[in-house]
Amino acid sequence: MTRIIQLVLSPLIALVVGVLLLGLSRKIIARIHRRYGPPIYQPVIDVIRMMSQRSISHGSLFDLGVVFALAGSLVTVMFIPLGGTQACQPFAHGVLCPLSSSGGLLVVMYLMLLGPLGLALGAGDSANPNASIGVSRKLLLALAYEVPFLLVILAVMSHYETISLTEIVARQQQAGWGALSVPLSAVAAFLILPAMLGVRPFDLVSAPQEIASGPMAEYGGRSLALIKLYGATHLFLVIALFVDLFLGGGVNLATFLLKMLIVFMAVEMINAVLPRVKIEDAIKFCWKWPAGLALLQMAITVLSKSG
Amino acid sequence: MDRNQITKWLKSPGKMAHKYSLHAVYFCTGCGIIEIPPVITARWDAERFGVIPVATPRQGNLFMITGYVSVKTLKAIIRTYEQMPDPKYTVAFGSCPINGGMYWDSYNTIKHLDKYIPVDGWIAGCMPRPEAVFVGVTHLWTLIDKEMANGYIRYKKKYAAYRSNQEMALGELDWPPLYPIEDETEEESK
Amino acid sequence: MSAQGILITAFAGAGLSYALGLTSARLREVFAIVVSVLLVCLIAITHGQGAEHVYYPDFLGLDLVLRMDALAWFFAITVSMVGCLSVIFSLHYVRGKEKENFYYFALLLVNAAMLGIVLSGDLLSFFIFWEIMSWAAFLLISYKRGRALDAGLKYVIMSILGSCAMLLALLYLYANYNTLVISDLAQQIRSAAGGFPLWVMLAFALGFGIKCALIPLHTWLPDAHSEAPSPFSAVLSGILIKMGIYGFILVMYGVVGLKLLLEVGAPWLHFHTVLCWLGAITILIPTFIALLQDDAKRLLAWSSIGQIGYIMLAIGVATSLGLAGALFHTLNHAVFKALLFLAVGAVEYKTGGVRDLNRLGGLIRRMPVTFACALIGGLGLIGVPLTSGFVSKWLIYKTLITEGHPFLALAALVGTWGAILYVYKLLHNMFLGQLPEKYANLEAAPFSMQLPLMICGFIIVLFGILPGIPLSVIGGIVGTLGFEPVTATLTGFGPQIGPLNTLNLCAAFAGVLLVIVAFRGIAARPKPVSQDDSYAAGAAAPAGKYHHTVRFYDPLERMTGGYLRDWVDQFYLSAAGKAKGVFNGVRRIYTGDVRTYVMYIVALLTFLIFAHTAGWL
Amino acid sequence: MNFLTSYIHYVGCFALVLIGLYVALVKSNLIKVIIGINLIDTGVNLFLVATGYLGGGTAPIFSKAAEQSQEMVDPVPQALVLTAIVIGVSVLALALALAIKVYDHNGTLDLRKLKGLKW
Amino acid sequence: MVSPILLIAVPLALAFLTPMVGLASKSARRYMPAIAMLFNFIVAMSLLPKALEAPIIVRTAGWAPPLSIHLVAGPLGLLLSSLVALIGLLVAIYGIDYIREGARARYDVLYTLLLVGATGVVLTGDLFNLFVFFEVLCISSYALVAYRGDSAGVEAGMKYLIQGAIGSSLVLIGIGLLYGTVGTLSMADIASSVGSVAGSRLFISLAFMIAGFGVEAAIFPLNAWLPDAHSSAPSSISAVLSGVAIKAGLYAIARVVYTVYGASSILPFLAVLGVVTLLVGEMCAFAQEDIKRLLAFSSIGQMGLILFALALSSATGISGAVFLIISHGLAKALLFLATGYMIYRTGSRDISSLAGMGKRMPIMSLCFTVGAFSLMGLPPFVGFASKFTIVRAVLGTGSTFFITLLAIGLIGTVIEGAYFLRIVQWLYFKPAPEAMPEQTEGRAPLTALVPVGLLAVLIVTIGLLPGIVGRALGPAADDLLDRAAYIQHVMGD
Repeated sequence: MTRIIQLVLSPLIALVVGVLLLGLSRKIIARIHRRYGPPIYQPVIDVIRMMSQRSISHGSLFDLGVVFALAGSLVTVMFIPLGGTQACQPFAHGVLCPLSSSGGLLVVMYLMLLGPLGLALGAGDSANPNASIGVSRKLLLALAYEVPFLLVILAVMSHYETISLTEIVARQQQAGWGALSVPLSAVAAFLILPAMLGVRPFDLVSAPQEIASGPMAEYGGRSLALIKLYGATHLFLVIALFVDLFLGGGVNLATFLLKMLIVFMAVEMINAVLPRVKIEDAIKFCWKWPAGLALLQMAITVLSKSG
Repeated sequence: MDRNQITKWLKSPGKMAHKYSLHAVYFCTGCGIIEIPPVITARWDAERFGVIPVATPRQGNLFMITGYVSVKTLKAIIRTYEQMPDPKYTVAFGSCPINGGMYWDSYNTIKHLDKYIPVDGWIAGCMPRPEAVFVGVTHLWTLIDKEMANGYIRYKKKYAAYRSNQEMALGELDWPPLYPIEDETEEESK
Repeated sequence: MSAQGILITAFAGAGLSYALGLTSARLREVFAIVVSVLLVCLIAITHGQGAEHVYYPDFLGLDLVLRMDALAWFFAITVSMVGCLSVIFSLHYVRGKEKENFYYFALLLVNAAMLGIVLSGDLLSFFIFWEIMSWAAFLLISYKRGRALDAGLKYVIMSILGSCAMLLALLYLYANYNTLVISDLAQQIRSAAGGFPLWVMLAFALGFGIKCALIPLHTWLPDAHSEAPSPFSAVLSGILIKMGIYGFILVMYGVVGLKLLLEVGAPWLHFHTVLCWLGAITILIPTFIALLQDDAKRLLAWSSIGQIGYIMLAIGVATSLGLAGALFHTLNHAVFKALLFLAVGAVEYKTGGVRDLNRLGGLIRRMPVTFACALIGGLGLIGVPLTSGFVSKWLIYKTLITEGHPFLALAALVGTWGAILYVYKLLHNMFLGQLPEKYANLEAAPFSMQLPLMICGFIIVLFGILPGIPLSVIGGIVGTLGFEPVTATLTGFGPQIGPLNTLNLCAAFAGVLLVIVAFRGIAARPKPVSQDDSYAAGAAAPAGKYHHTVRFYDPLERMTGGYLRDWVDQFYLSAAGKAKGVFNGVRRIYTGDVRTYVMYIVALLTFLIFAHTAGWL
Repeated sequence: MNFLTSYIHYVGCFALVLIGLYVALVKSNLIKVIIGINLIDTGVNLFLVATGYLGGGTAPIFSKAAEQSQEMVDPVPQALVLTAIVIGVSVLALALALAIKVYDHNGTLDLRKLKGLKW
Repeated sequence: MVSPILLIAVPLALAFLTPMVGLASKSARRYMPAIAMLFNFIVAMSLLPKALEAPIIVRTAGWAPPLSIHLVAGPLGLLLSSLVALIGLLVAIYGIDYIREGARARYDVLYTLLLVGATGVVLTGDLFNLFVFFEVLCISSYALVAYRGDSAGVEAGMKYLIQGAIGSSLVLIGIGLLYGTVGTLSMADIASSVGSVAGSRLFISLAFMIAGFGVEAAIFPLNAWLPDAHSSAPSSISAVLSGVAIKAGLYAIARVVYTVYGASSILPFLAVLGVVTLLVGEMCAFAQEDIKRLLAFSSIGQMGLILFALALSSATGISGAVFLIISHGLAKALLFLATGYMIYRTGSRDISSLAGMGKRMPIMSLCFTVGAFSLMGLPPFVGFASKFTIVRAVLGTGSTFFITLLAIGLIGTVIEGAYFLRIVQWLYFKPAPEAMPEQTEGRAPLTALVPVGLLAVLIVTIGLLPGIVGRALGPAADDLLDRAAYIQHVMGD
């Protein structure tokens, strides 16, 4: 029974927290801009408004793509521990991670891909050049940040010698945060967080002024609402993964969310002040600094393991 | 949020959401667009009311025509309007779309925009200042509350008339009709 | 049914289909399908049998042996299945073209020869079938003429080179152990003391590496795969290059054995380590080259090389999970690459031979089934969860990480992200976007073309959700090859191998999907619009091509295109050009002047006498 | 000198062979080359006869002279030479016939110009 | 009991009878070579089983071997003479309709004589007799090459004659030197006494003989005549020249080196020479545009491989060499014969003129493909079995020297694959040029299809069942390798 509760709870938390984070993001940016800003629940209103509009459809894949994207990211959430340890047991399994026994970090990595892919397929079906260009940028950006991201993940997995995310979290809570044992990886991961989230300076995928919001160019109404929710879930997912990998997860949900909030704030600071880069520059940046740092860390890890 | 508001939200969430989430498609035709940046940036900050610009008509529900409408831009205005999902609200901005304004005798300017697309609200002025825009938006809220901002329904119902007006101004249109134009005789027989 | 019966059916089927084709085209088609389906059935019912028997005593003093065991069965069923699908697909594809008879004969012959390879119990018959496969494939690659001829020649020259190396290696084994029967050979090699010569392994690796297109021996593949008729491209990419994989597994684990293998090579650089790194390179470079291709089949061809890299990497790492992953990925790649090639073939068939990704688009509206299947195949290729490709790649990553090869794992993972890019490009440029006007009235591909696609798609999803079905077979094979058997549950792996439960994943996914669809149902049904009704800044979208396909990954191309030329191929081509020059130069010794010739005679005589007086002879 | 005098027949016939080879190698006229070949042939024939020659031997025929003599010349090389001469003559005849044909076709016997077939 | 001497006597008689038959009936004359070869084939095949057990020695005039001229119909000799008869028979059938121009009567005579010469070379046990038969073979082939009387033929014949005549002279010098040393001409007798006489004289005589026979055997620097002669001769002549005549030269070398001298010191040199010949032949063939010239160079290459295998001095190696002699004989004859009518059809010898031949002459093209595949050594054709045997023999020796040579030589096989498969592509995968003049006389008659088809069937059959030939190979190899046995058989006890 707790399992079913977890199964329902976990995506729900992701959705709610994600949407609120989106609102918070707008608020923070507004405040940095010295504006009042919208209410923090503004994204909820937006979603309701979009749901009440009648969208158009370019074909069944156009509609289904976003459904897959949202479903993929929600399922991914179920594989991510959202706080809790053996010591403090909010749930029967110790952690709020309903599918922890069904797959580890490798599954998470692959599932995280369903979102962009679903969105890309749907956008591709819209026959809009802005959408195709946006998708092309999105995929290239993914390629750009995946190289350091994979290096980071591999370094973490090699360091803890496991592919299970819950185990990584547990080990951190015993022996200190990942940010301390694999510091360069943590730095690298933080550097690519904006790219993974698609925020400035890496918001070139959905650049509204340039390519009319890219993949979303043709989306409106309920499909756009789903994309909004997908964005919220994805935001939650990426930050949660960072917290799990480097900040030792959370003793319980509250600390977990607190850590998430801090990471999120840091990312939003960057988001608020930086301009947009070109895709070439994004690739160059990702393959130079974060990848270099992560590679260094991985080499250190491998050498220390073998030595 | 007072109780009244909550009741309204529960009763018709869609309507309320539309009110407070006006995603605007700014059609930057004329000088009116100069007034938009102050509206959406730090000085007046339209975002606190949920009004933000969007990139494509597919994503918006508020259509703002900011200035005079030439024959050439009319085509694009109609196209953009038709691409917006229902429900959608049109606000014409400045005096030019209302009656031609200072271009009242131009051969190439559309004098009455509402002959071609339905317009829910007018913001008078040449140019209307940002305060006027906010007044316009709050006025639109009232209209939405009273279900009077129903231009999109009008457009659907009287599509044949709008279409013929459009064709009169632009000649043969190179896109198919948005709604089926039913034969009047058929309608009568029904 | 013994292995012998299967082979007789296969070869006789090839011959008879040619004979029948002389009388009636329809009869030949029916017969070809019957034979291929029959082969699948025959092999299927031999599951679990283990037999080894001499079918040709005393061929040049050697006994030719057929063998049926788990490994052979696994490859045989893959071969026969993909072969069968490609024959079914061929029905419409070649109908009305010339040389149909020849086409069916060669196709069935290649399939028969491949069955022969996997069912061979000794290396000589292995080699014989290997050669038959090589030349029959050459004939089929050349089938489409034009550029296909050069592709065919390139293929066959490299193939012969590989065969020569293999011949040397296997006869070296014979000279030392006096037998070529695999089981005896394995016995004797394992009992023999001392190391195993590196060059024999290298020679075998040359032969197998050329066939399975390991970098730097890959250059025949992009040409051959893209120029061959599509059903045969499916066979080529799906199973023919897997024969190289089979050869590697057979020689490395079936003959030499794990224990000895780990000692082959220098102490600081083992043979299998080199293989691993070659595999990693084979993943990375071709994947990025595939991104930049504009020809659909060429893109898939490069992708095939990349996927071979995964398999080689997994074989080279020499762990039980790795081998299981390699075998599973072999099966998966056979299925999804066959699917993708056939899908491209269907498009090519309907559009009159257009494979250029820049000239297609929007075909999802006209060929939805083909697209759906291609999508599944593409997802499988990427390794998206709930497709079979995920489980095999998971196994490979898992073993790489736990064995402490994070850099190899990095290559594999980056290759996957590259795969997303080219799969998306392929699907998008062909099926998504705007439908060109000239294809507005295109009909869907005939059922005989859709059926193989659907079967492949079904297999991919089935094995993705219930990977235990193939893994039960593969686990047993891994056990017979000297590894610890891999025990898998029906839906994944228990905690001792690693947490993976695809059924849970599937259920969760389905549940979430249902909830979302229900949630989506609150809103009004969307209004279908035509493809021309697209945002174009207020203007009407132009009726011509509107969406973006040309140089889809242009930024990356500008950044990396300079480095991603096929240097190896250029090197080979220039070497071939040089060799041609040398050949032309050599024949100048025949000057046409008879006095020079007389001089040669005198010179030889003088040399002989001189050499004798000098004491050389 | 002793070598020369005792092996004068061998020296002679090998000189013939070498002259023939020289002609065949150097001369560009087809007829001269044929003559060269014939010289080689003759040299070889001489050589064969010389191998069987014994100083002071008689003809290898069972005659009175032979019975009286201590040694007979070896008859076998002579038989060989007879055959070889026949062969040589037939080759020569064929060569000359072909030379005529060559001249018919090419209007020349110059081997330097006779390079229709090469490479 | 038939005697092996019939193999020489009867065709010889028939050859000289041919003009007389021609007086009676011109059409009957055309069948004379075929009849002669049919007879030879039957006799050779009937003798073969017995010869496999022990060589059949035929003594002329009832004298004992050292004194008399004798025939030694050993396993090797009879096997090769069967091959000669078989190829001779099939080519003779082919020639019935193929030869259309020139002096028909002389063709039949010369053709029969050529084959008599070849049969004699492989059967004789006497060194000088070997030379005589060799000359019979050579002279008739000079004449046959120039037989058409066209410019190229005459030129090729002339060049062939000059080189051949010099080669023959060298052989004769060699024989003379040898005779001067050991005083006998019977090969067995020489063999038994060679051991006692050592030294340079012996070697120099060997050098002369290798250089002399090497001209006919087309060893590397001596083979310049071959591409000219094979490409200029009528295709039927090319077929026997390639299939039979050059093999006779090689047989002579092998016999002299192994049986007469037992000279194992020269074998590595021969192996190197073989590999060089192989490479040069294949390289030149690759660069050819003329189909017959290409086939001729390919013959050179194959001869190199055979020589290499012969030089291995192991039973398997020589079996492989003999096997390759057989398989190459069959395949090359097939290729030349098939090419003959293709050339008639197009009127050109350019490879590019073969475009679309698969459609116009399907059977010929198919057989050509079979022959080409066999030559490349692709299974399941006979070429594979022979090449496989050779490679096995090389690795069986375990000598790094030979294995390295083989590895180099295999490059030749790759080149061979390249150009043959290119031709196959021309045959099948290039469209026939438009408006090609259809020459009706180019249609292959039954007399052409039967031999070509038969050769193709033989190639496949022996390829699938190498045991048919394989049984004879072992004794044939022993025949060459086992000097003592040879001497014992011939000389008696």
